[in-house]
Amino acid sequence: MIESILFIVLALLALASAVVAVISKNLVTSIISAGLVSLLASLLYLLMSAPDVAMTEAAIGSSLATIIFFYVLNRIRAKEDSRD
Amino acid sequence: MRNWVIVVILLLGTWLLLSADVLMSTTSVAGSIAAGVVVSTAVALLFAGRKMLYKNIRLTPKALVYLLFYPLVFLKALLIANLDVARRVLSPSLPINPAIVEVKTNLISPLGRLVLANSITLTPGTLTVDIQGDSLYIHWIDAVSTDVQSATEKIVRGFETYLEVIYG
Amino acid sequence: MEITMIAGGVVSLSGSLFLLLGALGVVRMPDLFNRIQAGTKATTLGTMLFLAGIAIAEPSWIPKLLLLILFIIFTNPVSSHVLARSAHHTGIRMSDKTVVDHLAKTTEQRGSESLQGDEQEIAAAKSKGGER
Amino acid sequence: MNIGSIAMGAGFLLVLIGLWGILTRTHIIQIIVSFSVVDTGVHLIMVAAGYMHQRTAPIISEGLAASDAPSLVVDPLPQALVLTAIVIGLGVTALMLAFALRIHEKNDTLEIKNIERLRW
Amino acid sequence: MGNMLFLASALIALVALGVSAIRFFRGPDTLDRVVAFDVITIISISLIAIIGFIMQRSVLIDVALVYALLSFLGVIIIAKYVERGL
Repeated sequence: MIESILFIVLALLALASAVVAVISKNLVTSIISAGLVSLLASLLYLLMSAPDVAMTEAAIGSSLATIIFFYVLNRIRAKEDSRD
Repeated sequence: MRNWVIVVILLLGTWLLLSADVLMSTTSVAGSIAAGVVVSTAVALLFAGRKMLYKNIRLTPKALVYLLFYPLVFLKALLIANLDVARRVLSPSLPINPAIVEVKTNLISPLGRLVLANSITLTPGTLTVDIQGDSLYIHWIDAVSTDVQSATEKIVRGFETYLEVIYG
Repeated sequence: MEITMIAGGVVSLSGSLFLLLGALGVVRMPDLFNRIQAGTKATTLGTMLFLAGIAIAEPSWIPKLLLLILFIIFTNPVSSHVLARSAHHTGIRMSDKTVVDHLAKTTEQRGSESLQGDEQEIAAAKSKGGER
Repeated sequence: MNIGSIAMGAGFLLVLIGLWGILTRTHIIQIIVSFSVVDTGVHLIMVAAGYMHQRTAPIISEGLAASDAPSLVVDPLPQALVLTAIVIGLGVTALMLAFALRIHEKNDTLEIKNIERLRW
Repeated sequence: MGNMLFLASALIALVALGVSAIRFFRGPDTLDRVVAFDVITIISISLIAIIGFIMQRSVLIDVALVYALLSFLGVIIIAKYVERGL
């Protein structure tokens, strides 16, 4: 019972932040929202008794992917700054 | 040398906490602990020479007593901080009076300053924003005084008496 | 057995109330610095109490929970500190109730031209609308 | 309702949201973000396919004896697949970002509408 | 009885997660969203711990450890990017 409630609320939050990630005009917001989708999805994996997948998703999907995105954004911004 | 010993002790403590349930269930307790000692010594040999972060920590008896007492002071401050936050958040009019004030610290060692800044962040109504030289810039949610001297007296003094003995 | 369960449950419940307070503070406070204040303090104590409650109810998990509490105590203030510093550097608008800002004064004294250049850069970046 | 079917539905919705983003966004970085949303949705569907109601995680420890594990654990195979898929998804995302950097070097823009030179 | 208390605290933590998600979805500035993200990660650490307790599997505490170690890296990277100091 409690698991169903947790699961439904977390799934709804994940869907909402996926919508934000897709429609947002701001790139930083959209990347953070994608990280939040990964984070909530890893909580869902945990409730579906897959702790190994949850650990990997938290480490890779939520942290490492965000770091790579920001690394690339930083490269692009540095290039645009030097061009101006 | 002191730096190296402290790094080994910290790493070994982390190892023992992490592997505690394995230690309790298996029979080869000595082997597991020996593995921890070897690994933490190796890691300390690799990395301890780079940053002498724990060089300034003092190991006099008074400092050890203060080191034991410091968490209690800190936990008390944290509890008061939370009741304070609760009062502010729950009251309908949001009684806040924020300011960023400058305070001075006497601590010299980087580790002491780190602990001081973290403690200030977790205590009632204050948040460390920046450190420049020996002055800390603090966001104070309910600024009683904006003068440097009196703000230092109110925010820093409580922790600094302890941290000066421990870290110098 | 039952008594430790109830004691742990009460401690956990109070921790979750502090978590809720932190979340409410993040929503209600007027500007970013006050949000960081409420968010950091309340969630730190809330998580500590929450994990302490589990530790009371399940004593064999104590080592790992202790490690988790230590991690949270050390990392939580650092991330809030970084956020506050970055917010001040980018010139986030502070609440109207703000009394005084010593940090802004010192940065102005330190070198007015470099900071102005910085701010122009930031303004230019903002007008670009974050790459889009 | 079984949480496996809810997870299946949520995963399909995530895939659809991400697909919509891939098809309608015009900024390349945002297309990559939408791709990672699709990725997460597919992982969710695969884990949900292996979920069985009222069963526990397939890791044998003191709480779960090896002898009665087969009747108590969920299907571990989809989880192993998803572990690989997550790592490969990160690799694909990184590759796409490298291409995006390259496009930005060539064209000085990441907006698809502004890229006029379609052939090299 | 004791178990009921733990279930209730899990539900309250879930409510707290939802409330801070409001700030995430509204938050006018990017850094507001980052603050909300930080709060959400910390709340989800406690949520993971309590799910592990309810399911009675000690494996889940390791997941919480990984979370606690890695979540703060992401926040620092984002703040550094916004500060233009990466």
